[in-house]
Amino acid sequence: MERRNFLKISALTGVAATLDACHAPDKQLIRFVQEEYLVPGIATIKPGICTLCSAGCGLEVRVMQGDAEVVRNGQTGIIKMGLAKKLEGNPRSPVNKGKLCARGQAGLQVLYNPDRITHPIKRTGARGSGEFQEISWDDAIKEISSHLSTLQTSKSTNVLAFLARPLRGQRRELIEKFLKSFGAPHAVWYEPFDEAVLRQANLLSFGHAALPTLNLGQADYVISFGADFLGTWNSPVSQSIGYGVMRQGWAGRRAKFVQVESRMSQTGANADEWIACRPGTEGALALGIAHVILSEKLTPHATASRTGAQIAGWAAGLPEYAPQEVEKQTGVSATVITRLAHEIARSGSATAFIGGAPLAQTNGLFNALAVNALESLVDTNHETGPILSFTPDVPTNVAVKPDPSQSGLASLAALAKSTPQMLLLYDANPIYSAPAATKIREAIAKIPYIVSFGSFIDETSAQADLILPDNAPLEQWLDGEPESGSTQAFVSVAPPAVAPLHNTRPMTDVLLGLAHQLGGEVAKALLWTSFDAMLKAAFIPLRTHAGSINAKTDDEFWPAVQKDGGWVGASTGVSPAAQAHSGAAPSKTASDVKREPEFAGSASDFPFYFQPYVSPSLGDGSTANLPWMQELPDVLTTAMWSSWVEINQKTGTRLGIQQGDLVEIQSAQGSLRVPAVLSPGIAPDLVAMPTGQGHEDFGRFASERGANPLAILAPVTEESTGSLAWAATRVKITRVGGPEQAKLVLFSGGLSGFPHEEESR
Amino acid sequence: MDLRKGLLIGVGVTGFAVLAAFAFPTQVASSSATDDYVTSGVFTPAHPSVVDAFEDFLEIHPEHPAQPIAYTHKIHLLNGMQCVTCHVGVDQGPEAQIPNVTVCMTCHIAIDTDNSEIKKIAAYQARGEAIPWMRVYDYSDSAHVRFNHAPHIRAGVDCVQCHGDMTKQTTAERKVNLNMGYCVECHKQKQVSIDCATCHY
Amino acid sequence: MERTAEQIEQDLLRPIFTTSSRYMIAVTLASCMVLAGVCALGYQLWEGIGVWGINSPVFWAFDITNFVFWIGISHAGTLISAILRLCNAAWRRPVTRCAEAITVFSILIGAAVPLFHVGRPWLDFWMIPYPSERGIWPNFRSPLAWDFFAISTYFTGSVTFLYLPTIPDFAAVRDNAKGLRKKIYGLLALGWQGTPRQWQRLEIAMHIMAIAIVPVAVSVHTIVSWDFSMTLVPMWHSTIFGPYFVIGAIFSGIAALILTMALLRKFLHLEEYLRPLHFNNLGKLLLTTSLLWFYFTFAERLTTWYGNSPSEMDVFWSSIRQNFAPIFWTMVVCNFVIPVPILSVKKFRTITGTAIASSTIIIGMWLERFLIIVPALDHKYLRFAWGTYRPTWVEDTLMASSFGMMALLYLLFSKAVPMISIWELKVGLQPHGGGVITTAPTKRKPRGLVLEGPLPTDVPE
Amino acid sequence: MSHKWGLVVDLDRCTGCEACVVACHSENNIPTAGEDQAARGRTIQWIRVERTWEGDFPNPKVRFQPVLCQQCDAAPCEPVCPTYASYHTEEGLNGQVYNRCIGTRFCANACPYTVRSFNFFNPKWEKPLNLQLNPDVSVRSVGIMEKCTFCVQRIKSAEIQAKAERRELKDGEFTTACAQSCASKALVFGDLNDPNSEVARMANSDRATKLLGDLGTKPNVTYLERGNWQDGTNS
Repeated sequence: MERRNFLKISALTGVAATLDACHAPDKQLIRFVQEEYLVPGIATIKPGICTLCSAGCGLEVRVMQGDAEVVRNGQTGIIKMGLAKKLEGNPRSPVNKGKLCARGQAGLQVLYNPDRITHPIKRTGARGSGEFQEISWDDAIKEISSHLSTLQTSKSTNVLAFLARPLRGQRRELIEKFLKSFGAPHAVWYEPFDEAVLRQANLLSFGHAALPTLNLGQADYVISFGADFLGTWNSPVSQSIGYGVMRQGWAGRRAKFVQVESRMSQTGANADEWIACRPGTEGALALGIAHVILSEKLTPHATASRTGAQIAGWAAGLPEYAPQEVEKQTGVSATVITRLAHEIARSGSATAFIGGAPLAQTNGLFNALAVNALESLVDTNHETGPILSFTPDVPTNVAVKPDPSQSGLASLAALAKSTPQMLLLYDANPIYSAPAATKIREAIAKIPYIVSFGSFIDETSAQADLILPDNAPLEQWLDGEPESGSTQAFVSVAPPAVAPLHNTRPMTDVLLGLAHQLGGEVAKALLWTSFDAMLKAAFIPLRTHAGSINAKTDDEFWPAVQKDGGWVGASTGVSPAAQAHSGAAPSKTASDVKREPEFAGSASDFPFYFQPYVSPSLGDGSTANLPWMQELPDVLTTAMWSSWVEINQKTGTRLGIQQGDLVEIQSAQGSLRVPAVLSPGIAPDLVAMPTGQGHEDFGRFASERGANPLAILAPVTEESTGSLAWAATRVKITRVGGPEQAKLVLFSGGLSGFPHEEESR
Repeated sequence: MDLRKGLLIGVGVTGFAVLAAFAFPTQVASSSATDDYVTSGVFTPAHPSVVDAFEDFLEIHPEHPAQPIAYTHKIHLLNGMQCVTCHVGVDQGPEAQIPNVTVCMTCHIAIDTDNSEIKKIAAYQARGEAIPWMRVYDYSDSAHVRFNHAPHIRAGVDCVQCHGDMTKQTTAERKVNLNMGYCVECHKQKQVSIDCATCHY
Repeated sequence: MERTAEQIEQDLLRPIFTTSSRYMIAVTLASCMVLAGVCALGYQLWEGIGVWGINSPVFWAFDITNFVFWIGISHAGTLISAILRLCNAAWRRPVTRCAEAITVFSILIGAAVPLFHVGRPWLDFWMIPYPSERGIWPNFRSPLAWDFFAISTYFTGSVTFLYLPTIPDFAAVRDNAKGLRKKIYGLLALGWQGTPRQWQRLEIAMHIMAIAIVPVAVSVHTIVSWDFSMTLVPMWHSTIFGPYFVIGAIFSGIAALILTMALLRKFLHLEEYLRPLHFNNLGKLLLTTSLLWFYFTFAERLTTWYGNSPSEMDVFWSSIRQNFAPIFWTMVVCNFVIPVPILSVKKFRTITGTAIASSTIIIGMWLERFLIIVPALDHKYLRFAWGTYRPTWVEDTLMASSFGMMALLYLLFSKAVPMISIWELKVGLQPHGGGVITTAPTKRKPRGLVLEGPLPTDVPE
Repeated sequence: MSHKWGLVVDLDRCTGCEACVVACHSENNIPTAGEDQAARGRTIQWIRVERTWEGDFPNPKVRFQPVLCQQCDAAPCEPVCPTYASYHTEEGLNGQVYNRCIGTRFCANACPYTVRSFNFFNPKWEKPLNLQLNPDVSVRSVGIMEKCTFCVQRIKSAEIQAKAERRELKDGEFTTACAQSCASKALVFGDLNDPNSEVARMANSDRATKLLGDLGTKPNVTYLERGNWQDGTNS
């Protein structure tokens, strides 16, 4: 029987008639004239810059024409426009060489997030009540500029404060110029996991206040002290590329990779040898290894280097760090230490580096200096050049570098003390990510007038009086100057890949606009009409330098740079590798640096070390509102849509805690409740918890989900930089409920969620 | 009580229940259709209404959709214009551009300006609106067809074959019923693959 | 005490012409269950089968369990009555019709399940091989396609097999009824006059059907078992599934038959017709099948355990020792531990006894189908992808209402048709009745025709 | 030359970063299940990274293994489908014809790798998330089975391009979304019929194994086992 007839009959079954409810709503909407003309159905590739972490990977945005519902001059309608469909790595970027990580891929969902603020809004209800009303851009600009000019007239200092997530490149330049010319103090660059300690240490050891670039592809032996370099630390994509080469890149050669950490990270899970070491004693372990190498003269270079000079007793061969001594401190057996030393010395080219938790101890700087010392002792292969190096500066020095001594928390504390009249907020969310004990929430509440440039309502921008929503990264001019990950100098730039979806404006242009309205010093300092003009001015000087683009004229050069998505310097005369071991004389020796770790909370009341760790998908919580990231199973626990605490299996059985039970974690500062995940990959005296969840107010996907470990941290710091020692808190844990209360969602094992239970027969 | 009555009541109640089971979620559907994007399917909130679902399922297409402008393909073609002049991209990729108001006005800024239809177009442009052309040829989502114009044109398939002789039409009409049988027949004649994955993926 | 032809006719036609209040209550209850099922089904069709508890990797659960279960039940009637007819057991006469009715209705229910368990039921017609401009046909390599054809054949066969011997009784009703009912039954009776020629035709037809239906029935459940054994899934990929399923089917079928007969006896006052003898005999059959079933279950597990392939052992242990153990052992108790003692002792093989055994067996056999399907699926090869399964209210409702549907159909049927074949009983009345090959009154002696007693034309009216 | 598409997974390079998973979601319009459905075990992932623990503290060993449709030559999912929705394409892929799928879910049961996902409900994208949908790939609706297609849309467009330019496909001219995102190059995609292709060379490595190879499904995905560090023998 003909399908059509067969169905005609079924179609006539009356049901249809009763239910012709309505037709698709967007059929009535008007259609706007196209702004951009693309060949329909054919993808255009545009450059972009990834902003989901600080690595600064280059993007290729796949743009295709499609119908989008947009607002144009106050009217909703449909427009044919270029839409970003897929993000790939930019093959011309020396950092990520055409590759892109999971978080980077999800950048699309920042652009298309249903929770974006679509137009400027003004607070109507009480602060933090979340009651806002729409306001036109003109009124918004008028309001803010009037505030600023009144502040200008009152000639007192730090009336104006700017709080932002650490930026590099021209956006930072723009903000600092604005503040300087306005007569305001430096901006506060805050993120919970900042690398001030490592920068400080690298300045002392190598003369470079920057994160290292790791050329792992050349390594025969890699020993990493707590650095999750394949997941979240430094420049994960470039390091992963190197890791691949290190594993199977060369026929008949496969490096050994040793990870030292007390909670197995995704990186540690890939290690050939995983060594659990007492939290805060990583430096001692490094020196223990160095001791063996020095005392047994295992390498020809076992001499005093300027790096070693940071460590008291180095020249004398570190008598205090005999393996047996170190074993007592670290809990790593002397035989293992000696074996490692021998293996490292025997290998062709080895490297040692540090990152993550060991730096977030009260003795973080010491740990870093110690590992750096070991690094410069073992990383001395001259054919390949050192594994660890530093990305050379861009010749024209496009933007000001971050000041290493200026750590996030310290300057945040300073901001809290000096209550300014007005706060400009950009992409930073300290109310969520700073420990409650820092009382930053109260401090911000005191500030009379707060303007946020955020694209989303989060805990901090919910406090704002006025929100001028920024364009999504893909909708605006961006530039970047990656701190690490490239052995060549590299600056990236990208024009908007897609037209704005909503009635938003880029913070950069708004700031420049304000500068003009204010006039005077500020206008003089920022005479560009738009941000791309500023970028052009900054990039043009590069033309005369040897690099990836040779153009006769500036007019050829600038488009070429945009097309490539940046400019890569030809490897400069002084190889970055060489720089690593030269440099200015040490400003201060590490002898006066604290060597022993201290922990907040007594071991008797709080028997467990508490280690928050950066979630590979949610980062420090800034990507918790992306559904792809929420539903990405954590690769070790397979948990998704939730937060959890990792507890050693034996500890669990000792405390009567089973997989999925609800446990309470208590520190001196507070407590939180999360489901337990029992894991063999964590020390029995440690509990670890991923960051990113536990948002009060961060859109439909993140709000009221899980708990935030940062909230219960003690406000202890590494004193020389004042950065937060986030791994130096002690806690106690107690079972408070079963799986039904806990609601742990695991990818593996369906409803029950625990296949390994069934495995044990 | 009499059995027959009892049965009648039973049947009646059952029938009502069925209707209810279908009717109730439609409200949900129509409301959710506004803020969520959902795909095609049948008897599900996929469609804003069950009628849509049936039309999709039965491949019912408007024979001759009413266009906002009484555009005459005939005249333009007889004046020597080619299909690709307006339907850009048809020889490069999957889709053909449906001409935009600005495209029309490039010529009609000068030509035949006092024609009422042209005035309409001018008005659209003045308002900054595009012309809401109605689609004539399409596939429903649930057909899962990934059709690509370019290879067909390279293979020398004439536009007329699938779209009818436009020199005889004013606004486009769906002259050819592009069902699967039509595609398969031609693919067979031309010895092109009729593997499912050629079109469905 | 013996009943005369008139009494028989009265007794057996009574339910058709009078309706007791008890009957109405039963009908109402049954239709409520059905109604609930219809609502659940509508909800499921609208929202998608996500409203069930199935998930990845357990893509089949209650749905296919019900399917296999009901197709299994269907083996009561056709097989039994056909076999008993062929080997011409005199005691079968009162039993056959209710058995055949069970078959028809349970096939209906069983066949409905797969039609509605698919993700897009409105496309089920693609299972039918019909020419279309697409030039696509069903995939004849797929066990599901085999099911489709096997079951439709089985259904057609069973309906015919049920209908044929009912014709004379339709005629009987026709003769006793008036008005519309007379017309309807007239149509159903196909103008039956009880002429020798008609009797001859009827007997031949029934005989052919009886012979034809047995292999069909056996093949149907074998094919159903192939849905499982033709895959690579551990504990599905088994060579004994064919006979295992068929035995299980007959097992549950007989149980269902005994239970129904017990109920009919009670409600329709058929004490005189369904006598302890019948239950005793059927009880023996049940015992045999129970033992056979146990043998197969044991054999299957033993070979798995002995073969000790890791992936199969995962399923093995999960079903007998871990999360499915309670269900498994309940099944063993229901299908073996309880019935066997009851049925093997003559003293217990009473109507009550057999009824009790049957009811536990019906539960047990449902669980058996469930245990074949779910543990295997949620312990498929890769441990990382293991899952678990919990049914939702929708599945529970549908399962319950499938029983409700069975009850309703049966009740309505008992209203329309004498549940015991009147004419066959009359035949049984003959003094020298009981399995004698008699001569038909016509000249032509029908070949190979087995018929007890002389033709009813001789019966004094 | 007819193609035979294959993928090699180097378990020694795989870091378990799951970039492939998100890349696949983005490329293939894979819906987000949401917390409740995820808790019911109904997330759709065409490629997943399996994690297995061995040993106990202080020496736990972890093994990451990306699992996707193995595109078997003798695929258990194909014969069982009553409507030919799951079938073998001319280029040896396990095709899944969405519009032909009636959702018996038999293929998913038959697949020993559990890599087929079912649309239990109609997928939803809260506007404007629907703008991220890739127009080159079908959006599947309720009741349809789906699985990894080896990014057939990329294969097709590459082939069409090559045909337009009257040339053969070049190795590495295009790749699947997962392989393209993989930073450590653990995933390599290509044509196994081309002996010089990288994937063909890697598939012949002495570390090569097949997942559940003993089932005889003849997968076109090859896994390379982890290597070891020979103490001192390297460099």
